[in-house]
Amino acid sequence: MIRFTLTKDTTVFFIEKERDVSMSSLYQVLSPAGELVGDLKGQLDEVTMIKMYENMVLVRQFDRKSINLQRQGRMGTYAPFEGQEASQVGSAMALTPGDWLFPTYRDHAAAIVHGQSMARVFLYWMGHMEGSISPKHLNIMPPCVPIATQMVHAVGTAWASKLQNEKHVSIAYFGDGASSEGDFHEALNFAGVFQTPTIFFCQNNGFAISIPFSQQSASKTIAQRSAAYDIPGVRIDGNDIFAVWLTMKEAMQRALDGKGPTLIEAVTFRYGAHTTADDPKKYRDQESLSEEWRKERDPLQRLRVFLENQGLWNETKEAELNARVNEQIDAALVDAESYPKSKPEDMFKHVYAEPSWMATEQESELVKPSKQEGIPA
Amino acid sequence: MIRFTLTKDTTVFFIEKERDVSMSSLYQVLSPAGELVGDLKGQLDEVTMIKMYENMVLVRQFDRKSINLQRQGRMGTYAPFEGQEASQVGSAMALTPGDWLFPTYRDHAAAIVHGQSMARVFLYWMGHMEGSISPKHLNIMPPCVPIATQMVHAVGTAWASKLQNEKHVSIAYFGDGASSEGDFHEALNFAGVFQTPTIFFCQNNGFAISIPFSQQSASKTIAQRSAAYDIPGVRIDGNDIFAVWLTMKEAMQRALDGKGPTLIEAVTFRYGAHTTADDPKKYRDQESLSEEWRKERDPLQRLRVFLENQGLWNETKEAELNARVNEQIDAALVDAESYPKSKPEDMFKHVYAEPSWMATEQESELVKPSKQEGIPA
Amino acid sequence: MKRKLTMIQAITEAMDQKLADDSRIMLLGEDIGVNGGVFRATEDLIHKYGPDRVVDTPLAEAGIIGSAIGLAMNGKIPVVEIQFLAFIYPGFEQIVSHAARMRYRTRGQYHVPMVIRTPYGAGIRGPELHSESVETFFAHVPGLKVVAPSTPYDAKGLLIAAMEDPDPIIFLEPTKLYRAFKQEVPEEMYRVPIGKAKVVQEGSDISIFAWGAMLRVAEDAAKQIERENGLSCEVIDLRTLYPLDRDTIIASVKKTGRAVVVHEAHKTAGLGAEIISIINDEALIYMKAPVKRITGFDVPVPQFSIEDDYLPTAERVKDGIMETATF
Amino acid sequence: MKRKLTMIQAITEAMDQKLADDSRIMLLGEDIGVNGGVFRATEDLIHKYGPDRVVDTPLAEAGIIGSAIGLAMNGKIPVVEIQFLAFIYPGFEQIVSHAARMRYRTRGQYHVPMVIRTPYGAGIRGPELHSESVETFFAHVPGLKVVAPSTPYDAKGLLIAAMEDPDPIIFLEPTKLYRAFKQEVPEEMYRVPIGKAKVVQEGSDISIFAWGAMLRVAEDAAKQIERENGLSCEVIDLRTLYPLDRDTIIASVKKTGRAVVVHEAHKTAGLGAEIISIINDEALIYMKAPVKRITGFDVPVPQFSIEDDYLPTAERVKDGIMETATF
Ligand SMILES: Cc1ncc(C[n+]2csc(CCOP(=O)(O)OP(=O)(O)O)c2C)c(N)n1
Ligand SMILES: Cc1ncc(C[n+]2csc(CCOP(=O)(O)OP(=O)(O)O)c2C)c(N)n1
Ligand SMILES: [Mg+2]
Ligand SMILES: [Mg+2]
Repeated sequence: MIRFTLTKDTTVFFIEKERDVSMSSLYQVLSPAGELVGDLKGQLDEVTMIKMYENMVLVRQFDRKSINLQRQGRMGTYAPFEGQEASQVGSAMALTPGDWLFPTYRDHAAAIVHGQSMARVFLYWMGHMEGSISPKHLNIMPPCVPIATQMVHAVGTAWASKLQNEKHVSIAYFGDGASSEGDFHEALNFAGVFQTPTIFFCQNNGFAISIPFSQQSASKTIAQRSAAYDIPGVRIDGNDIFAVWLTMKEAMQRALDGKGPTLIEAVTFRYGAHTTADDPKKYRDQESLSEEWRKERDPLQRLRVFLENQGLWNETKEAELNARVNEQIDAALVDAESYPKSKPEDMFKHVYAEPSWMATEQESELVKPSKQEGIPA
Repeated sequence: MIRFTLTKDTTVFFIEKERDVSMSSLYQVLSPAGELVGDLKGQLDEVTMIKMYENMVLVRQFDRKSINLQRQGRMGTYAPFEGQEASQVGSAMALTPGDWLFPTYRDHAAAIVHGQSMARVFLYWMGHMEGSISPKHLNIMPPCVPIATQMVHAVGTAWASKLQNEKHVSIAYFGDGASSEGDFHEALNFAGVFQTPTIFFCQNNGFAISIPFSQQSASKTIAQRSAAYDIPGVRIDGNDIFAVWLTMKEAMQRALDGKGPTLIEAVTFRYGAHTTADDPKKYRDQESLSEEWRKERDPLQRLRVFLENQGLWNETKEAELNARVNEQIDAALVDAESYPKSKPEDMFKHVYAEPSWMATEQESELVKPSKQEGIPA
Repeated sequence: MKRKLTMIQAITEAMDQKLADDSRIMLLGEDIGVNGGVFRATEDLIHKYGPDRVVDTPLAEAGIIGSAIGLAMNGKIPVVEIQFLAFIYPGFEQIVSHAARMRYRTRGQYHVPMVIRTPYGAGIRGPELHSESVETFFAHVPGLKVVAPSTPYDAKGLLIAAMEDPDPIIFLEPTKLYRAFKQEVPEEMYRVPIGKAKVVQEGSDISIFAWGAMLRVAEDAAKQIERENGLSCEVIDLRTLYPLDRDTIIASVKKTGRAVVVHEAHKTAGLGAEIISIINDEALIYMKAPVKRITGFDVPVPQFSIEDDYLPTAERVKDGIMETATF
Repeated sequence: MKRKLTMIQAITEAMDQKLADDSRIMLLGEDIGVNGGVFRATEDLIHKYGPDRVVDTPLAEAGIIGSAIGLAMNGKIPVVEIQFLAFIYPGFEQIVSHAARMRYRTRGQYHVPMVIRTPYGAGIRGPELHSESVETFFAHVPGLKVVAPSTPYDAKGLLIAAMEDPDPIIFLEPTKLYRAFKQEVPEEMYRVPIGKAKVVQEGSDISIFAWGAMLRVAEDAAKQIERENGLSCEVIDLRTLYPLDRDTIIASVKKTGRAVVVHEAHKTAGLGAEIISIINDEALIYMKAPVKRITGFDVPVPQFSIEDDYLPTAERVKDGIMETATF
């Protein structure tokens, strides 16, 4: 419960007296045990539920594959998202093709589900110059590296959609750590003022690299910050894909109805390292924490139990699915590894619409004419 | 009253349903009619009350004098504060000498009351190189020009005070417009995390140059943002010097007790232009707005009525006071105008502790040796 | 009858005409709406085009520039006003890490057609941080273009060209020249090409490179020197600071063999250094003397009572010319 | 038995010793506490000195740098770690408009003894924006000093000197060299003076100026050239980038008459231009050839699969040397 005291005789009125920040206070529809504890509002059909599960399995396998590829030296540093599948898959599945998606370096599950090719994502992590291209007719932005900076872009694209009467939302993914940056504040404030159809989707995975949220802010939640801008905010179970999807749909509807932005805090956890260059054992009780989340709140597990109970899923389907996604991932990897390598000259392209004289000249400095060139063939 | 709905069945819980943002909801002790409507908590004695009035008269005259000096070309562009005297004087009078004061370009009333010499303030607005020096044993920082940036400094100095076990607070003055900058957010969040003895003193004068607060944010108040950081916040009548002073004392006590920062939103109004280069008629109904505030909520007026009713003030005292402050201001102006002018060479000083070769050399480029130098005397 | 405008009027007209011409153009900034901008560059435009196209924003430069990036990627052409150059810093990350790189990162799929206009430079008795001239910060960022007009005519033509350019442009307006003089400015829309310097005055003995408010100082010095010493100065207004117009620079020094660069930015790592280096690269053997830099000093721009001593003067430029000429 | 350390170890030791030596020293940054920093520069220091002196901050660079300014003004000596150079931009305003100017504005009454350490440069297969080399941004700001070591020995000595310096210092650590090699490093505290370049190798035919990770590239090229072409190269590590050690630069080119500058920053408005200009100012008549710049290109640092092609190589430096030598 949230309460503020407001009296005339003590001057301080905005002190918060109590706030329930326990897991049980999160908006939840599907419990960790796979039971329906909330209302589906007649919106979630079986086909979608099965697709949710399939997508989560796909991206989890993709993630694990990527870690392996990095270990084998076939990819650069990689940022895994295992544990956050419900948040990313559920939110991305709520989108429609014309929406604008602003991922961070950890949101390729969302990008893939929205239509990014896995081969492209591999290329990105292989350091390829063409790793950030969006599929045509979709607006999947390059993964954003400088923390929180994409949040204001998602205000801008949404604002343009609104001005152009296009019925699209923009969604900015960001982390708990990102909520400390000034850009977080400026983005939410702008979105509030211009009532842009922007969804600020925070995956609060509890850590910004090594920093737990308790050290990131004295505030207990991120959702409560929506009140600072008089925009709606919500704190949900980010491992419950139904809650994520339903919340997104509601936020999207509000956005498209001209009622402006929403801040969603999806409480979740990354099971593994911040990136493959990180060692989580240095800063947290990695084993027990990770095990606790895996065992007690895993997003895939609870949906599988639910689907099985509904008679919508079984061992055979699971085996088939696993085979299928592995095949898809392998095919994507073949595509990525057989994709023409970036050439040194590529760096001189697309700096400007028309290359400057510097680029033209420097390109020739790089690509030296063959020493043989004077010798007639 | 502030209420949030929180239900399990609608996902959105942090939507605010109602908030009383009327004047009457502000914390107030001395009403515009000069009546005591709140508790003085046994803290405000008559001597202090009289001093408050005297200070407000002093700075109001100083402000008017400055505008005149600017018109006469004896000063550069000047930022007046008339209307905001209770906020600045009341807050500064609550401070003790070891506290750190971070003013903006509009907070010279606070600086003067805390001990800055009026001559120094004149020098600042005359573009003198020595206009930003603090009196010894006080920590009055140079007026901060880039909006909101001083707020994080006040976190740092307060943090150092805390680490060094010095019982001092740091106060950052800022405006309603400043609350939109990222630095506002980072400062409040840092102060919350490190529980620094910082007081964030916002003078919400309703406008950032031409932009009314209603266009600055979808939020109705600035004080409500304290909830985003789980720090105390308060919205007060910034034209009521008793409310300002008592709120400050409470915030200071909390800070010195190790209970961290406070956000104070003092609701007030600037009667005149943003600066002498500004024309408020361009963007607001200057006459009626200004008249309304002057007539109905003037900070000097209400205190004078109160003091007169208490038998602490009368016409004679008023006349004496006016004569005295004008004398003081005139003396300060003489000091400022007879102060040695900045010399071109001054710009090469204090860039580093030890001048770089560039400065040394360039200084000689500026201060050309006399053309006569080759000629023996 | 020819019509004369100040630079600020020319700038307003450029925006006015493009707003009318291209519905994608949007202006954003602090106090640019009803107030018409602190220098009145956007005077009345909100009344003509409405608050959706001339937008008073909250006081937050990262928010302004960052949301403008989003607007630009989604079909708009934002023209941002930053109140004074030093107040661009909160948006620096957005400019350097995003605006300048979006085309590159997406291999041309998305780009950021955006103009950031901002007054710059000293000499108007402004308070602290109202007088900076830090064009270097932007001329070191591949993906940006940097433009600085010195006349009303060029201001209008360059600003129109900037608003039609597909890449992000930092458009630096010399505060001191906003109302310093009037010049004939055609009523119709015209473009002054970005990337081209202008030979303001031909000459044979020495080349003087300048831009923005320093152009007039350079011209002054050149006139005096011609009168007093009979030296023929070629005065060149660079106009675009990134990418620099190397051909014009080199053609001039090959003719004169001597050069002075005048800028109000700090000397160290100012653009004077890049101009010297271009000459070093391409025309060293033509040079009869070191290129002389007459610049702002390596100190923070001082408070306004002595800001004129910080700025290059015709006197200092003349000394530089003579030093070079008599080397 | 002589002790050898990597650069990162030398940096850790410098901080460790100063933390022990001066109770005013405080470290601040993201993940520098229990995690020991993403490069482990602050490994274990939180355990030795506690969380009040080795502070894990929220993820907000303006907050970090801005509060460090306040700490510095009130008796502390903050040593800030920014995780990668490009992530300093959110704090750019705090550095340029405040840290660099506090002494100046208060006429020496307040000053900001602060060190901002940050890894910089390319070559470690980092993701986007982990490879920038934008020292120009800081070398154009009077009031700052900019330092960039190239060896473990210098890293320790320069960092200790920086922590004892009364003015704000941007301390650029070449990421690529953190663990590239070990070098003998004395156990005791020592200082390497800020503002002094180092002649790494004397020579008579050509001067090569470099810093950070480019120093090794320059040395490599010099060795190969001596072997292959018999040219004697003088290799100079500038170490301090602002203010530059003009005397050492000039003394060298007066001797050799030829010079090459190597840096990984973009060419235009890179510090190579300033070095050329200093030579132009002071030693032009000694020069037998244009000074050659071998630098990063005028493009955003590319994704890592081709970052090595962006960086100057010994091969490119050798070409530059030969071009200069045969001019
Ligand atoms: C401006 C900026 N500062 C620092 C970094 C380095 N960095 C990369 S990820 C990260 C932590 C982000 O935490 P959070 O926002 O919670 O997202 P998560 O990684 O948990 O998904 C940091 C500090 C950065 N990329 N950008
Ligand atoms: C970073 C920055 N952006 C813009 C400005 C220009 N500017 C000076 S005062 C001001 C309005 C400030 O409004 P507010 O914070 O409400 O303070 P007030 O002037 O009302 O006291 C603006 C936009 C600035 N000084 N710094
Ligand atoms: Mg996180
Ligand atoms: Mg205001």
